[in-house]
Amino acid sequence: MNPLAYPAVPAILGIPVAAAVLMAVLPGYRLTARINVLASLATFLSALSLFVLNREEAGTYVLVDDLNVVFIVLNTLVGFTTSVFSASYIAHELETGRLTPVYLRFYHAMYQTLMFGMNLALMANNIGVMWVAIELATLTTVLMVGIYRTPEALEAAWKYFILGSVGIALALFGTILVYMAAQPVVGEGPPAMVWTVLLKNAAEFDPALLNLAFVFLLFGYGTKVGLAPLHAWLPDAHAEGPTPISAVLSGLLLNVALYAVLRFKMLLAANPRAIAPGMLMILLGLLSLTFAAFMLYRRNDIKRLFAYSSIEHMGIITFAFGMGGPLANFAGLLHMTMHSLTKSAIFFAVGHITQVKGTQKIGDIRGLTESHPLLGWGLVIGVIAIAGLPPLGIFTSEFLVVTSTFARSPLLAMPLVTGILVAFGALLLRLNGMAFGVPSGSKAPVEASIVPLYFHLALVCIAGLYLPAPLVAWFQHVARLLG
Amino acid sequence: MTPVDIGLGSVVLLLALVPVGIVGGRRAAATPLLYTAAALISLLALANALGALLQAGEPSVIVLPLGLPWLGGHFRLDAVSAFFLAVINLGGVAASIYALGYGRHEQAPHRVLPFYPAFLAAMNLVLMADDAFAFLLCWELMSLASWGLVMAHHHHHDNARAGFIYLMMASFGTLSLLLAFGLMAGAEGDYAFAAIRAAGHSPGVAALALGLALLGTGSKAGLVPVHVWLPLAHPAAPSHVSALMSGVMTKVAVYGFVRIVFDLLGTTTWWGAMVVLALGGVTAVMGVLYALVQNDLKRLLAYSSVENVGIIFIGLGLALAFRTNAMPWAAALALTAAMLHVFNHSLFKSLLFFGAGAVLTATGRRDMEELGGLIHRMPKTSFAFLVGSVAISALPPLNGFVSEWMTFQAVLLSPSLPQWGLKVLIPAVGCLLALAAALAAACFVRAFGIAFLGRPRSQAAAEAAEVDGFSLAAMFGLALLCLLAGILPGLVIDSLAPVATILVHDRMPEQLGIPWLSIVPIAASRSSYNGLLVFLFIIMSSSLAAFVIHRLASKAVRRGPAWDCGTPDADPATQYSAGGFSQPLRRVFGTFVFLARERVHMPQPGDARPAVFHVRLLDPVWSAVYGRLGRAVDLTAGRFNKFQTLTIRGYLSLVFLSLVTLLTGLAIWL
Amino acid sequence: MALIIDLNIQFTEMFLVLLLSPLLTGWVRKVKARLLRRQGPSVWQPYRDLARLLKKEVVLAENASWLFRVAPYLIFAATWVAAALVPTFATGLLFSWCADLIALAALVGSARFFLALAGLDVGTGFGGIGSSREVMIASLAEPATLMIFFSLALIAGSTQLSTIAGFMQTPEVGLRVSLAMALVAMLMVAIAENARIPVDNPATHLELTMVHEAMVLEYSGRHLAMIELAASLKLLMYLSLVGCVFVPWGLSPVGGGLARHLLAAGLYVGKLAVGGVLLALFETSIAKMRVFRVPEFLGAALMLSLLGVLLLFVTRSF
Amino acid sequence: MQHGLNYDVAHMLAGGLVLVSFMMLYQVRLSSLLRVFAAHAVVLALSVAWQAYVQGAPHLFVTAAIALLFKALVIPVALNRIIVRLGIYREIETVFGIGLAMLVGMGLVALSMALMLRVTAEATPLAREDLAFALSVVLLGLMMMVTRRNAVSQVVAFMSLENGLILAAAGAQGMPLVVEISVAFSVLIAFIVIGIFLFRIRERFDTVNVQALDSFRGERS
Repeated sequence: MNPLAYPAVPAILGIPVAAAVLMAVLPGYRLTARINVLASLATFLSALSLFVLNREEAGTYVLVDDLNVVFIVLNTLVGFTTSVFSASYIAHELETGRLTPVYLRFYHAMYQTLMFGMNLALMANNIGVMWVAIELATLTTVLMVGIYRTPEALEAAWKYFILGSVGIALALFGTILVYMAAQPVVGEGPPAMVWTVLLKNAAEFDPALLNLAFVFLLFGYGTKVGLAPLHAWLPDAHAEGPTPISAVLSGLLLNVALYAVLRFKMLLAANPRAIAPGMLMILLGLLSLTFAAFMLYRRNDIKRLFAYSSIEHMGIITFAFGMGGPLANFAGLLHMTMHSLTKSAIFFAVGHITQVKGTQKIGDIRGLTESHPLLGWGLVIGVIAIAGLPPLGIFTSEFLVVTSTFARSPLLAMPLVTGILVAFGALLLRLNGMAFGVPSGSKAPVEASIVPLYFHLALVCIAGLYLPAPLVAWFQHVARLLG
Repeated sequence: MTPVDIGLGSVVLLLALVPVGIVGGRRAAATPLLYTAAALISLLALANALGALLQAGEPSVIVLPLGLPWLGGHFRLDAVSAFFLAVINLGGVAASIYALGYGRHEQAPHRVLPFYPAFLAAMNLVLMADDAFAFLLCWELMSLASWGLVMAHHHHHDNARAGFIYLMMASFGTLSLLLAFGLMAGAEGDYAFAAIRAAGHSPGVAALALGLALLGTGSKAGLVPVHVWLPLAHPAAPSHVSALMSGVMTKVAVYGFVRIVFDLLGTTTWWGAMVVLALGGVTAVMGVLYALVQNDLKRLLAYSSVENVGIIFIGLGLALAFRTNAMPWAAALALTAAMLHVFNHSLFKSLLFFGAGAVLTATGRRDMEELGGLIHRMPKTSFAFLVGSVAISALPPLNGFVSEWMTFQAVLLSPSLPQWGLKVLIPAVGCLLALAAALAAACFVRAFGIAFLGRPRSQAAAEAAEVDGFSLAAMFGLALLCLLAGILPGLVIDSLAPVATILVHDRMPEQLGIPWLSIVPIAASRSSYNGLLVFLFIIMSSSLAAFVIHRLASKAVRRGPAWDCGTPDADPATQYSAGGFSQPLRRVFGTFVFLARERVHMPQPGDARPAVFHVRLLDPVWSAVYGRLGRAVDLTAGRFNKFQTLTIRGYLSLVFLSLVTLLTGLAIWL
Repeated sequence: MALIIDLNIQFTEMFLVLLLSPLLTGWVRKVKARLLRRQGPSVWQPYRDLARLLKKEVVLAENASWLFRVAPYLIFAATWVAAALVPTFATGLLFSWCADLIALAALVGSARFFLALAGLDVGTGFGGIGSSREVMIASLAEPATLMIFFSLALIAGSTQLSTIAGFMQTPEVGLRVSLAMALVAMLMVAIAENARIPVDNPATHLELTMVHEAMVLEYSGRHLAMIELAASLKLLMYLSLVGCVFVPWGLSPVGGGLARHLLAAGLYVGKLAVGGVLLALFETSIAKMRVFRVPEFLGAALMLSLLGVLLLFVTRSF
Repeated sequence: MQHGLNYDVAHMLAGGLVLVSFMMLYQVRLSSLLRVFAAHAVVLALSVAWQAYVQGAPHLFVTAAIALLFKALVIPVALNRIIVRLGIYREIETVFGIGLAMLVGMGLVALSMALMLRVTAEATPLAREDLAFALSVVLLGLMMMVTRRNAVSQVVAFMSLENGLILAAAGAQGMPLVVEISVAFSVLIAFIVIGIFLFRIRERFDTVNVQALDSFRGERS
């Protein structure tokens, strides 16, 4: 059999579904956790094969192109590492009795469903399918956020659900508007929702309708991205759910939502008469950045702290895409990738830290580098990375964003730089307290695998120093597409 | 193998020591092993740098596949880099040798050893970087590595705070530099230094870039008002690292400024030079005034670094002023003076920090109020520290004087400048420089006099013992260099010629050919100085006097109790204290510089309570800028924090309102 | 041959200042005493004092360090070298190029540095009080000195003392506000530097007012002699400096004959005598000020000298 | 002529939906709110059915049927049970006065008209009107969510918002079936999840007042 005939796309979508069904049925958490890891690995490997395989022509529903292929790989990669982390994390939760085996089964099934939803959203060639997939992913995470059934968790899930639903509705309205814009040109029926067709004909669409559609899409999917006035669900959902879910939320789901926004931004970019969506994204980006930066200061829950940091970074990324141009788009793409890897790594560390210390309160966590050097330094490196210090990857992207912005419009660079600095101050302040000083709490060794944590950090570090040329070429290509 | 290859090779070797430090950090054998290796590698890099500087051939270039394909990975070694590399690695060699002894007393070697070689490597890298990305990457790496070292003794709350402020300011500086580079590279910028150099910059861009570069590099060098982290962070690190941070890392910052402003920026305006000059002058005086009122020996030294950075920046500002006005020979003088001071300061500041470290090792104290009388217990350390003190006080015949003298010579050229602003400002800055020099002498009389002379003020000081041979070797090596650089400055000046040629397109006249090894910056009739002869004269006339008197008059000595106007008191508390010593100066300058307030509580006669004397000193920069900034951030954070506790309905209203606003906007705009 | 003559002149000057300095001190004391209607000691008394001190044994405090013993010689040497570099009766000294005005100020600073350290060495309260006040005074006097030198250097286009002295004799100089300011400032600084009234009192041992004397309180014997000699030298140096810069007439130029030199030397002694009288007059007509008035006094000198520098640009643009 | 009639009826029905939305805005009692919501769903069903007829798209009839069955009957009945069981059917729970709410609602309708009519100049008049009304319904629904304090009424408001979406989807000519399915799908899921939540919330709080939930808001520092 020709190895190039490996059905990668069906595998990427099918494996999670199959695994989800299987795990919903099977008892025993050890087994399901392993299946979870295996399924994630298989999905990841299938995704990797996308690089090697000849790509199929874009279908009506599924598409693999330059824009999404790396996102798919990233998605499945982080999905895989998180599943490894999750296995050790969940074992501890079971021991402490926060979760029962039944819920665990549910948790694993939902995990794979979530992976399916995100993969589908990334690969969808139909804006309707994309919408459905993102909603599916959202709903599964809602359920997982509420899985601890504490009042706080329920409240967080409720909040997430309500705000998410409104987002769903707005995004749908935007999708309908896009169809409306496409319909006179492409004609009625399914083709008017097929992404590739839309892009090809975007130049002839009614620009005004497209503009309006974009506003709704930006608000709809922007809610999922966690942009500032729409962000409210994000910190609580991160803080109250299981930590692997926080990692996936921050590392992947936000990216997927932003990916959707980018797709539509490309449509607008392809239409010469449409408004440049840049200013809107810049505005929301800066708002998110500034807002999150100041919110970081009063945080005393470690997971909420990093959730706000995710908002901050989503702000930076949105800002970069809003600036547009090959350099800023490149930086935005790079930042997205690096942020996923870094933030999930941080949540891996945070998960173990909260388990070891038995608290999520920042004030009660001290001297980690002394009591748990590997975790502590992992956290330090993670925070340093997320703060945009070299030699880690985010430095490169922030370098590009800031320099290119300042050269083009100095006035916009000022709030950007201020926001970055303010956020850095808050993170460093908290890090200082947590990682250094006289240790507090348990000094028991960690019974956890720190491999995913350091694997991510190593990737980020390597990317900060050296990016393989094909990857760079790909980023550049996509950056040009994004206009 | 070109010099840059060897330079990068030594960096790789240093980086290879990092894993050794991580793995073997807690083992006793790791400390000597690592420091020996670091010393040897630094020596190699030093030799390489000196070779490159003296040969003064074409710059060697290498492009590594780092960063992004069009960004990063350029490294280059020209004379400017070579000079600074020499300074850095000289400091590295000295610090490593010193640490062979000092490092044995380290309580947390696993927190020092991994960062130390990384710090050295990063500083080397900054100097060789040849594009904005590589430069900033290495720059931040340097900050991070030194931050790790500052945080080595993290149990002290003060150190943690110092680390926080340090890294904040470092990030601030990096962001400023980021903006500067962004500005210089342009919108679709090419970040390679070669491209930036080639691109012409409009005056506005150049002025803005100059300001940003000043902020960015100044915040690392310790320029007022972005100096606040320095006196906190430098003393917090282990002493050999303090020496590196103060003596060497500030020079990397100077390099950054020089590279950006003189090399990359090309043209600058004359009022840009005024800003540099004014900041330099203020920094010099403020720094030394702060130093004068410190009781912590290491913090005093750190503040003194601020002062010296100010002096260097005065030199650079002068060079900038002259260069703008097409007076390259004068610019060469000013720049060479600044570079010479860079070199000199790295020598004596490292030496002094080593001395302070030795005192710390021997007594466990940094507070001068608990020291005293160490000249008896630690004669060798005391001697070395004395040499450093004389040198830093800019007294002939040691090296500190030479560079300040040359700076003064450059100041005296100001009448030839066409701009009135500069004409008036430069003598005023000269006055500040003179004031700083005088105050520095006062400061080091106090430092040496209180810590080493007199009688011990604590048990620990009374029982101090001389430190080990490695530490002494490092100190005496540097002391010797201070003397040599002081009496043979022509050597250093001549080797600085290629640096000046690159930066201001002219050089100082050749000095080595001048009889008696004098230095003549411009013309013999104008000014000249001969450190060697001054040294010889002083040595000869004092020995002659001593000899004649001992021979012809008397040499009898009798030891007796101190006279003290007939009322000697055995209590060491009757000596002048560090606080008391600086009281007159504090009174003179303190009331407006530090907003100093003294409060004396004197009990009534018959009341047995002790009298209480309380001095409150405020850093005006801190309270005026950073305190307010902190409060503003805190206040804003508090305001914003309300958004964390809205109801779901509240959040929905936010969504709703922003959507409606946007739609309204769209309706109006369409 | 020329070298030998130059060398001769240089060494003559060196020893001339060394020999003359106690005389000047004695002269000032004598004049002061006469002005106070006292007989006063002989003008040669300082020589006798020195000789007696030199012969006496040294009584060292128990915890005096080596620095305490070395300092007097260093102080003396630095001051002597500085004094030897000031043209007294002839310009074009052989070694004048090895240190200029700035170096001169710094050499004086070196001497003071060691003196202040010596004051702290024994660890007595008085030593500390002296050192502390001395550095306070110096920290203002030194920049003032440098500013004065700046004015001179800017006017003459050189920091070389010989060149300046030569330039001051030319008619180009003219009458300048800056020079007048520099002169006044110079006098103020000289008074402070030499621990004269009203800044300090060389004759007092009243604990709370002394500065210089407090520092050297622990010294005895030959060490004290060295310090006393250095103090005399310093006074002489400042007077010579004022003489050669502000009243340079009569200085013999390079290559002048023996007669010319002798005439100049005579004139020099005359200048010193006049200077001594003026100093004594000033000292007797003014009261010592409180220590914390001193900064104001010196601050005024500093401002005056800085103003002098700045006014240079107004009166004559270069 | 035929076209004119099509247009008029569609216009009337869509306008009716907006009107019912206003009526919902006017309600202060939960039980009456539910009744009005049922009417809302009925109007929607009619509107969608008319579109199906006009466009000749039989699959839209399915959507209409779903709307009628599900939203006009099942859900109001279920919710009614809940509020009866919880005893909150008389609750007055608006944030600001009815009059003001109506006024703002007017403004929103005006906004969506202004926006949509200008934006969709190239679309068929039918679609234009439909879309404009749909946007009005969506915005009104959103506003209702914001101005109601009670969880049940928020759910109702949300569903009215979805009704607006369906109206828009139906109005878009030839929009593939995918969308209807997804809408139904999402409504289904939404309802189930909300049901679960309400159940759990009731289990813990004995009230569905969102404010009670708010007391557990994250952290308060």
